[in-house]
Amino acid sequence: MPFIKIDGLEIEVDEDGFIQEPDKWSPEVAAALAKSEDVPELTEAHWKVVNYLRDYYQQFGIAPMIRKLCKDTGFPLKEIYELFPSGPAKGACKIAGLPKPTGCV
Amino acid sequence: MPFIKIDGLEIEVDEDGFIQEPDKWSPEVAAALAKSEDVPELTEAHWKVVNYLRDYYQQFGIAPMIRKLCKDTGFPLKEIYELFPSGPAKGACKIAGLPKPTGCV
Amino acid sequence: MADSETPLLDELEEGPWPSFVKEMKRAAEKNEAAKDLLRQLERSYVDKVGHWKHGGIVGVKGYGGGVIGRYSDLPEEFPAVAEFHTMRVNMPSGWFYNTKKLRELCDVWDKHGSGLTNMHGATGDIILLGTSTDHLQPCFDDLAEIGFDLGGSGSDMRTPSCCVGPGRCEWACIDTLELLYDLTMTYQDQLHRPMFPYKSKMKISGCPNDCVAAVPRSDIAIVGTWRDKIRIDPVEVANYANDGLDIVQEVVMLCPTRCMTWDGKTKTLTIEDAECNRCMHCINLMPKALRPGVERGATILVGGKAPIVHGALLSWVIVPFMKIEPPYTELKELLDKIWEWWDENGKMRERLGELINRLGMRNFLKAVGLPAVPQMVKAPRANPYYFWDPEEVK
Amino acid sequence: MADSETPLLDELEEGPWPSFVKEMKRAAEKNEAAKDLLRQLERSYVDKVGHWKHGGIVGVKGYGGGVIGRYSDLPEEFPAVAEFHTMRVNMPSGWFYNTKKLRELCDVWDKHGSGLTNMHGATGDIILLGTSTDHLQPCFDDLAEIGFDLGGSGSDMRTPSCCVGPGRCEWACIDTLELLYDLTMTYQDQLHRPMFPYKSKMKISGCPNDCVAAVPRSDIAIVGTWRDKIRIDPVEVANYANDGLDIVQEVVMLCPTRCMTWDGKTKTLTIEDAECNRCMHCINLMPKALRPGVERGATILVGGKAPIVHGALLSWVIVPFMKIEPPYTELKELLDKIWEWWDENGKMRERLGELINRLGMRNFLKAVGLPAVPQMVKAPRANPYYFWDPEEVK
Amino acid sequence: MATRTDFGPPYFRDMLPPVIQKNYGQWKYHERIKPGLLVHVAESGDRLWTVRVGSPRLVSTDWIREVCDIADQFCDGHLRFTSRHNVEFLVSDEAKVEPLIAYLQEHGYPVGGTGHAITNPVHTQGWIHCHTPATDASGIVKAVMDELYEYFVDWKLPAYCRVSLACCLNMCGAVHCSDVAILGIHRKPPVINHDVVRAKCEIPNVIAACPTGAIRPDPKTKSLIVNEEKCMYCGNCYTMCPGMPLADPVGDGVSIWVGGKVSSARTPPKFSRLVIPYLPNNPPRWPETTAAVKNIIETWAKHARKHERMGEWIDRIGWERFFTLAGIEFKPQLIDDFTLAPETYRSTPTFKW
Amino acid sequence: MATRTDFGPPYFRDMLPPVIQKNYGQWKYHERIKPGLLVHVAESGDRLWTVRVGSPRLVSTDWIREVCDIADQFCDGHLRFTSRHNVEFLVSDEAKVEPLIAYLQEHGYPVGGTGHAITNPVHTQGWIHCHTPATDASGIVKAVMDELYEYFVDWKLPAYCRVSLACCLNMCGAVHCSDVAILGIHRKPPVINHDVVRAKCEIPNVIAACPTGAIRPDPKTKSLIVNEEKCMYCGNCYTMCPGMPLADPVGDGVSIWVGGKVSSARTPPKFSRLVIPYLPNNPPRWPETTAAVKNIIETWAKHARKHERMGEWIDRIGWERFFTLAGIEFKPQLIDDFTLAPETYRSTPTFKW
Ligand code: SRM
Ligand code: SRM
Ligand code: SRM
Ligand code: SRM
Ligand code: SF4
Ligand code: SF4
Ligand code: SF4
Ligand code: SF4
Ligand code: SF4
Ligand code: SF4
Ligand code: SF4
Ligand code: SF4
Repeated sequence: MPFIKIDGLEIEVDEDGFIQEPDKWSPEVAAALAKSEDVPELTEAHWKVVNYLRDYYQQFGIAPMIRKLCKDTGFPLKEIYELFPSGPAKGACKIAGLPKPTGCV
Repeated sequence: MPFIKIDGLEIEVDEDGFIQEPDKWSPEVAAALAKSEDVPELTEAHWKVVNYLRDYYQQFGIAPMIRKLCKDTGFPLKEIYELFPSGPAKGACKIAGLPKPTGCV
Repeated sequence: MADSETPLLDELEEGPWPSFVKEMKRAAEKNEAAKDLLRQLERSYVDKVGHWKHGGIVGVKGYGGGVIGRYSDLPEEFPAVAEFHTMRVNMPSGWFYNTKKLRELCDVWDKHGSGLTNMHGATGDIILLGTSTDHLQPCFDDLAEIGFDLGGSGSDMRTPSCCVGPGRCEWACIDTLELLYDLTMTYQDQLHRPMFPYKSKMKISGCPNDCVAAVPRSDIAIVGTWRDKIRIDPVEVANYANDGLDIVQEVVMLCPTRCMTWDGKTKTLTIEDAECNRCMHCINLMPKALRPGVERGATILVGGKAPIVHGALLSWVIVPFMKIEPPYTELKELLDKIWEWWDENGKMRERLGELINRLGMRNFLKAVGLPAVPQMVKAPRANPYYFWDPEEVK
Repeated sequence: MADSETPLLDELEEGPWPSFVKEMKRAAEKNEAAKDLLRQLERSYVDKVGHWKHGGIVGVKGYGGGVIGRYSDLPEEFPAVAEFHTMRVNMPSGWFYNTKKLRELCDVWDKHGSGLTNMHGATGDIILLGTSTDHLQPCFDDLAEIGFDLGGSGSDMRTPSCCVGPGRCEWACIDTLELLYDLTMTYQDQLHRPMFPYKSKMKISGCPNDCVAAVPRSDIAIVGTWRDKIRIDPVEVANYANDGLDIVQEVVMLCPTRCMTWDGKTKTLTIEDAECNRCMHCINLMPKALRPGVERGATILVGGKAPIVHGALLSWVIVPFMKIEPPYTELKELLDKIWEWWDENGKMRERLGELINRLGMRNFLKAVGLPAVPQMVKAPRANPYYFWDPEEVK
Repeated sequence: MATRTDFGPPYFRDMLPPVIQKNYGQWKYHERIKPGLLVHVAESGDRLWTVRVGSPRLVSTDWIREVCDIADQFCDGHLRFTSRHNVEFLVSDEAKVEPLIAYLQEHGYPVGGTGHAITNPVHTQGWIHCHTPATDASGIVKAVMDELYEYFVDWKLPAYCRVSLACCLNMCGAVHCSDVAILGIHRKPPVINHDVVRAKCEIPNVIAACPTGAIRPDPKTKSLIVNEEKCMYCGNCYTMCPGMPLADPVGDGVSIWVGGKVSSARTPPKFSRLVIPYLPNNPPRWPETTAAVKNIIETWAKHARKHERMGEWIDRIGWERFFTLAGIEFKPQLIDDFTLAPETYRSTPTFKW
Repeated sequence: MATRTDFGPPYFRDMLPPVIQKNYGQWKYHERIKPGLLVHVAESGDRLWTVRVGSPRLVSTDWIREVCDIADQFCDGHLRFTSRHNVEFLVSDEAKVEPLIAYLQEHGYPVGGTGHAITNPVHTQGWIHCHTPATDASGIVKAVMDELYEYFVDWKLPAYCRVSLACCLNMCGAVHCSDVAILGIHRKPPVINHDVVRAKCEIPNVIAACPTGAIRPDPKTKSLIVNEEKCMYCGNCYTMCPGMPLADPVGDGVSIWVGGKVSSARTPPKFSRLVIPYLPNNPPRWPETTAAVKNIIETWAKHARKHERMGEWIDRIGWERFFTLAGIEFKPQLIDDFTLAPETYRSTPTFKW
């Protein structure tokens, strides 16, 4: 299994770079993951999305549907892609430490 | 609305003789209702059925299905009719103070 | 007429079709309840709603069904129908009567009830329409005296019925009348003392014409059929043709399997017997010339019902062919197994067909011990969601 | 051969049908990944299970789909396919190519991937089979250079497809190729950035022969048809008859509406146009003699899909006839409304057809503003469970 | 005195006329001599004439006695009723056949209902005796049959035509497989009386009774809540619970269904299908309903081929065409949205205009 | 450097040969000259010959280049692929038609697949690239087509016959409407890895994914429980959650479905229906599967009338008869028990033995 390193800590990620132990997520981990997703810096806007995703996941045990994400954060999908070039699933969810979205590809 | 009288107390029943206020049921009421159902006396066997019905109703909010009644009380249907000549629905449920069985007639 | 109490209903005395209003008035002449029934009905015609209270549970000793309790919701206005229960009386097989029995029945009913009846109810019973609670037991006792017992109501086996069958029909492949009587007698307990999850209906037709509507209207339908081939009298076939029956257009072209050929020159009809599905159409058109085969029995179908709760169902073939001969052991064993499974698994108010749908036909067939055969289906499944017994998967 | 690494697969080089094993070997000669793919497949042939890990989510910048991530579950044994993602590349309308474009594509793929492809995937894309994560973006960039963009994957509009249509077929009632291109360009966002509850497929066929399987395989099927009558060239009809076509048996008798008559003497075919349902059968058999009418457009059907989750569905008529002409405004407005309703109401992984079933066709029709017409149904409802707008009930 | 129970119905064999006793199960063929008159011929050569007459079904004991008088006079005291409530006089003496028919016609008994005719509508209680009706039964049947009388007493139709009526969705008239069905419907959700619900209803059973899951418990009132958007007024909750009536003079009325059949002759049994979702209750003669039924039957009679039942005819021409020919407007309610709905949607661009 | 996005596929008009450019939308009629060869005639009189060849679909870039060479030589560099993965060489010069065909045949390209033939099976990834397969795709297709080759290159069938394959219930091969479909199936419930479920799965989505409601949360393990009695191995839970694999060498295999169609010619589209619920995975040539498919097709070819598709033939003769003629044993699994099951049950005593 590959790892990412943050402050000497090694965090296991899968081949796609999703962290394997959700408990180990931290803002620092997010920052580290961000780099792999072409997000050089996590701005306030990024955090809004990331926090929303985490809250939602905490509450419902699933990631929100995209439409909901856009509605609730106020970012149109276009902007989400500007923030996270690899998109909400591969980009934002990964940075937010959510499980890898499955299902329909 | 018709009434039945027990110890001076008047208890409202509907046309079919089912008591209208379930809270007013008491063993005495049962005995009074029994008479209208050709049950001269409530024996232990009768009480077994009556109590079973009341417990079941308390727990589930419905009367048990007949098969269940027979199984759980150990009385074959034949005997239930011997105990309550007008049968489990019209006889036993009435005496037990349950709501009038509805539905399929 | 200006001062009639029932101006709206009076209009229904007119017209060529026999009038139920006339009948009600006839009964009303002798009977107060019939009179109040008429008046209350007029009231419904004005209000456009019924005037009976919800429910009603009354009966006779030793029986859990057979009487439908009914109370007017306007008892002050129509006191004679304040209580107006109907009794469902089990009719004889095939609705055959002699006038003596019928007159006895009328006498009992005039004594205890409104004098109004339905000949018959939609399930088949004699419906004695309207009596009071205190007349129920005496009425029953008097009926018993003349040999009439009650039919079914509530969560029991309902009064089964059958077509006229061998009594008057040349196509009866089973003895519908005798079978009906036998089953009715065998299952008196199931008929009179409700113990199922819901009602269970049984109807018996002597052939696929299904003159008693068994397939759509009964949980258990027994429909006569044959297994060998249609018997042809070639001379009579030719006679029909000569008498103007257009055999090609009216028979051959309407045969669903197109298994017939007609040679116009020799006036010969040929049936490719293996392809005939025994739909009766050709026999229906030429009763003198064609007849069902001689190896006779019945197809058993289950699950038919009206729409409550999960939608109407037609009944479904579960036994393509069963010999039906006294003492009907095979049939009765099957009935017992079906009811047992339903009674054990059915939810409150869940008809047999609905239970089969909920638990799956495969579970039903396994429980009652019937093999899967293509005759059971119009077509195999189109979805890939099927099960395997872990045993089968090594 | 004794020392072949792939004895089982080798057997599939034999036989007349072109062999994919040969193709794999060809690629394997130049490419390690192709070689390991072959070896891993052989392993599957021995083990009788696949050897790919679950899932995989990789992609290129700005896109939410178009790449299917895949990792071997035996990366030590088959290191060259440890990462083996496929790219779905949007094909041109009607799968038309010139050799120049195809060669360019091959060059890009030899540079970045395994050299193996599917021409085409079941949805219609060019499938570039197998590359590693770090090649994805460069490969995309090189594809962009030669004008190939990615197709759909995930919960988006999937790459739509269409039949050859006016490119080569005389029956095309709509310009399938141009419409496909226009819609693909209009809905790039929906194609590349998943935002729906689940996938949404669209297919376009030029006539009811449905050569692109739009009705069973797409959430939104656009199928060409006409509203006036079949054009008949009587001379050519007679020619077909003379050339041995049995017009009665092969045409008239197979016409589903039986709206044709054939006069064998005059060799005249007549169609009762109002009864023709435009099934194409007669036209199919006599393309020189019969042609679709001239008032052309499309029937729109929705809801088709494979069995996951609630069972397979064929798509259903919602617009019997719509003119289909650039700029396709009416059609696009409808598509927008459909997606809007689905996106707003659909649960996660609920296809359009399943949502319509859950919320009711009536709600769907109301939401997208379409009137109920008999053309939408095979038959009206058989159950009495229907709704009324409180407004309608005074 | 213990009551005798479970002795069953009278044994039918005691009711059979001698000619049937003798030829029981030995019938060879029959002929339809004219409307209302059949003759069955036994292997033995014996013949049995049957004269069928329509009955209002809701009859007085006097009517039964009257019918008995006739049977005594012409049939040695033997008669039967049919599965559709007609009376059949069983005549074994050919000489009595015509006099019987003459007598019956003279006394207003409709002789007919056999063969390609409309026979007696199976129907139900309606306002006469039931607690859940959305319309009356006997009244509509009378009004309709007055209108269709000629089709009962004469052979003017291409095939069998079964008209049935049920006054609510329970469908006691088993209208679900009739050529033409008249069905009473409600159009308003139940009006809940919470006191009654609390005191008299088995709440879990009421909830389970709702086909669409529109009912849920209300912990606050200890009663129930109906999601009116999901309620399609089936009345099943009312059956289970007196606290949920839905009868209403404005909401209630009649719907029309066509194309069902029971027999397996030619084609398997078919369900009837909704073609008119609502017509008002308009007693005493329900003119809208009678007109609709007549129109449908006459449209069929005009266009169908011989032996082609309503549903068979429609299957041949297509439902689209039925609506044009019958001049009936297609309404959104006709599109199914219950559990098997997708089976009714059209999955092909082939249809008629 | 910002990447260019959303520029779309190459514009098809740039790909069309001149004869199509000129006669676009102006085709008048076509003729099927012989298997694999069509000619389309335009209003202008221009003609376009199409030569169709089968492809293994899973091809190397070298194969594509080879095909391009051929197109350069005979078609001025123009070709297309079909909706069923065949290659079509588009020839505008009549003189080149026969040489092209000769060349193709010589080089092992199967020329055919038009008209009343078996064409290329639509199929899927299988063990080549997918994570959910219950069988392989390309291997079975190759084995089956070797067996059916003569029906591709020749006209020996009564009508069109579409064979398709999908390696799992997702049915990417869209086999649900094929004359003959080969479908990979699992037969064992998922084996749950609770750690994976906990760490990687969106539990509510997994539960919702199960068509039969067989999955429920397990508060104890914070994972899931599968009610194995309700599981029919659809694999949908695995799609949602890597912790629930169900592939198994013994459990997995192939099922056979028949009678579907897509076109609306004569009859509307039909679903394929299960006739053989399980055949073992027997690589590399799946002999049981190839034999079953061949038997079904040849039985149909022998008995069907001209222009009668598999499903149309079966509708005419009845499914009972199909099983006798094809000599296939009827298994309990063939009886539907999913949501629309009642629509498949027989509601009439009429059937064949
Ligand atoms: C009297 C009769 C109508 C008639 O005028 O003929 C009748 C009357 C009633 N039926 Fe019925 N049913 C009658 C034959 C039928 C039939 C027809 C048949 O048996 O062939 C059906 C359709 C077939 C079937 O059973 O599915 C029928 C399907 C129902 C249903 C719906 C059952 C279902 O599963 O869909 C109900 C509702 C219920 O059981 O709660 C019902 C309920 C009722 C109740 C008891 C009303 C109720 O909800 O409590 C009616 C009592 C009316 C009254 O006050 O007298 N009745 N009922 C018929 C019985 C007479 C007889 O015994 O001969
Ligand atoms: C590549 C392709 C098969 C092929 O070899 O051609 C394919 C491959 C997959 N399909 Fe598919 N589907 C492909 C066409 C289809 C089709 C056919 C069509 O589009 O006409 C269908 C049936 C039509 C439909 O969509 O209903 C189809 C119905 C599914 C389904 C079931 C969807 C349903 O609603 O029933 C799934 C399951 C899912 O989405 O989770 C699925 C899922 C998948 C996944 C992503 C596996 C998964 O569960 O994650 C497969 C990825 C394989 C891989 O690793 O490469 N695929 N899939 C096809 C796409 C190629 C292309 O873009 O051209
Ligand atoms: C008397 C009765 C049976 C009984 O036990 O009471 C009966 C008696 C006969 N039926 Fe029937 N059928 C009777 C109800 C039915 C029913 C049930 C129903 O309507 O509810 C059906 C199914 C109707 C349906 O499909 O919807 C029925 C469908 C048939 C058929 C098939 C007709 C068809 O083409 O679909 C035949 C055959 C024929 O007449 O060609 C038939 C034939 C016959 C024959 C000719 C049988 C015979 O050889 O004696 C009898 C005289 C028919 C006639 O009316 O001309 N009988 N018959 C019933 C009379 C009802 C009535 O008073 O009108
Ligand atoms: C090239 C292609 C369209 C494309 O854009 O790629 C195509 C081309 C033609 N189809 Fe098709 N069909 C094509 C896939 C289909 C499909 C889709 C499928 O199989 O997945 C269907 C639906 C199949 C089904 O019903 O299951 C299809 C059903 C038809 C039919 C109706 C056949 C029937 O009787 O049911 C016709 C009419 C006919 O041939 O009589 C037809 C007719 C034609 C004609 C004659 C149209 C024309 O005038 O040019 C073309 C040559 C047919 C031939 O093969 O002899 N085409 N055709 C597809 C070739 C696939 C292949 O390589 O084999
Ligand atoms: S069902 Fe058959 S046997 Fe019975 S009366 Fe009708 S036609 Fe005769
Ligand atoms: S009984 Fe029906 S299927 Fe058999 S030959 Fe006669 S018409 Fe045809
Ligand atoms: S769908 Fe119709 S228009 Fe398109 S290629 Fe097929 S036959 Fe031609
Ligand atoms: S297109 Fe079909 S329905 Fe119309 S005439 Fe031709 S065969 Fe008949
Ligand atoms: S149909 Fe409804 S209203 Fe009529 S009798 Fe039956 S239950 Fe009562
Ligand atoms: S009337 Fe029917 S649908 Fe409405 S709440 Fe009652 S049971 Fe439910
Ligand atoms: S059918 Fe199943 S196994 Fe085959 S490619 Fe599609 S998803 Fe994968
Ligand atoms: S395999 Fe399918 S049926 Fe079985 S548990 Fe998973 S989702 Fe449910």
